[in-house]
Amino acid sequence: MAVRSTAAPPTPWSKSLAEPNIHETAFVHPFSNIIGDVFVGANVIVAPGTSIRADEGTPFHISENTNIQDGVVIHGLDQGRVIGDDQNEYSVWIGTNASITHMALIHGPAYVGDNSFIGFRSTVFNARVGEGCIVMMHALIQDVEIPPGKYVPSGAIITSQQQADRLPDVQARDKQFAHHVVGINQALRSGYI
Amino acid sequence: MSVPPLRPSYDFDSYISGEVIIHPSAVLAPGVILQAAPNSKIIIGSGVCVGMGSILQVHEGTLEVEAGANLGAGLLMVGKGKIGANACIGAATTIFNCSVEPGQVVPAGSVLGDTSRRISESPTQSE
Amino acid sequence: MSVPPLRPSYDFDSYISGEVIIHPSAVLAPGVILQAAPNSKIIIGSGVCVGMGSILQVHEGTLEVEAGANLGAGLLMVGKGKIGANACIGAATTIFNCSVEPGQVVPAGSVLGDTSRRISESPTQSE
Repeated sequence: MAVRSTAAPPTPWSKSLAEPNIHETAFVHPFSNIIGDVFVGANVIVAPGTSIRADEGTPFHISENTNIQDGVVIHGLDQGRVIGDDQNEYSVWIGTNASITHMALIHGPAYVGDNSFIGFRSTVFNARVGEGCIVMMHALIQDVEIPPGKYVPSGAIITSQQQADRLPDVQARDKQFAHHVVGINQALRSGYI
Repeated sequence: MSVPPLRPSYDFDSYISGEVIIHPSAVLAPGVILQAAPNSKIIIGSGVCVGMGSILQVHEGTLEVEAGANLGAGLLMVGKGKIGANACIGAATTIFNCSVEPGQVVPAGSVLGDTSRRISESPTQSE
Repeated sequence: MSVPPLRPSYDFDSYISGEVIIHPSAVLAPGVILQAAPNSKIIIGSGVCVGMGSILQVHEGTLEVEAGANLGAGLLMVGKGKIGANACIGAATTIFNCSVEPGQVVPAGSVLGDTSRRISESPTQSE
């Protein structure tokens, strides 16, 4: 049943891959797949069915207390990097206390700031999502930089910087909804920890 | 509306946790995840087909898929609710805390049960 | 349109004859019948889910079910054609000599490809 592996198959662009660096307090469900140069911080939860593959774009950094829910895919293009909060270059940087919910796709180069929420099945690709943003379901964020604290409604397709700059601010009820979604996962979390 | 491409998950087994009751005539495609938290359950009826890489998860109450329902690849169903008999759910659909009527047809890539805030004048489409 | 109730056939094995190529990740429910006549073949792609008691039969050419497609319980597909990737076919559907687009959702109990004569003013309902 367990399909977690620690080394990727050799590819033309990466003859040898670094091992993931997973903090001892992180929980990585055995039914998930993490390969390559991936840092997983303290108290991070990686749920079943996730695929975190630093085999093209690399490295990835997942900061503490962040929650990677079921079916999430994190991958990166060979080309392109973002600057992480430690000023180093990453293919994918995810900040602290972020929630990457079910079936979201974070495709590097990508930056997701602290306390952000990425809703069900949304995509972040070649983009920066600022601190405290809430992205709802089935949205696409591509080729833009979303300022901190912005709200992206379900189904939105944000692919130009003008669109990104016009997004509304997060409201209290948006946070409530996001907390509700994350809370569901807490209930399940008790099942696997 | 945009959905990430479905990931061929044929290298994954299925993963089942909690109280999950699956009729012997139902089939699960590869990479399916069924999770019922304590004090909740998932019931999969006869003849049901659960498509590749689908995730069904319930944290309180019952999530039931009735006989003959067909769940397309990459379905995400979170929360209690019932998929009625012979309903047909298109691929890459998200169902959040709600139900689908018997025989209902749901187009691929749909979102059901999303009560999050809409933006009345969508700034995303004005240009 | 009326369809007979599905017969739970979970005590039946599947029956396969002729040139039938099934991807190792595809799953067949109990009671499925796949039959390819000489010089014809059936191809079942990766992650495909074939529901209980479905019958797929081809007598010339190729009947192909692409990756991630879901065939509901009691499907009858006769003749060549292609079910596109991630399509979702409702239970008790009949498909005769035709194809379904990728991602398409077909309601339960549908008939596709029926070219038989229609009666314009239905005489059975005029009295």
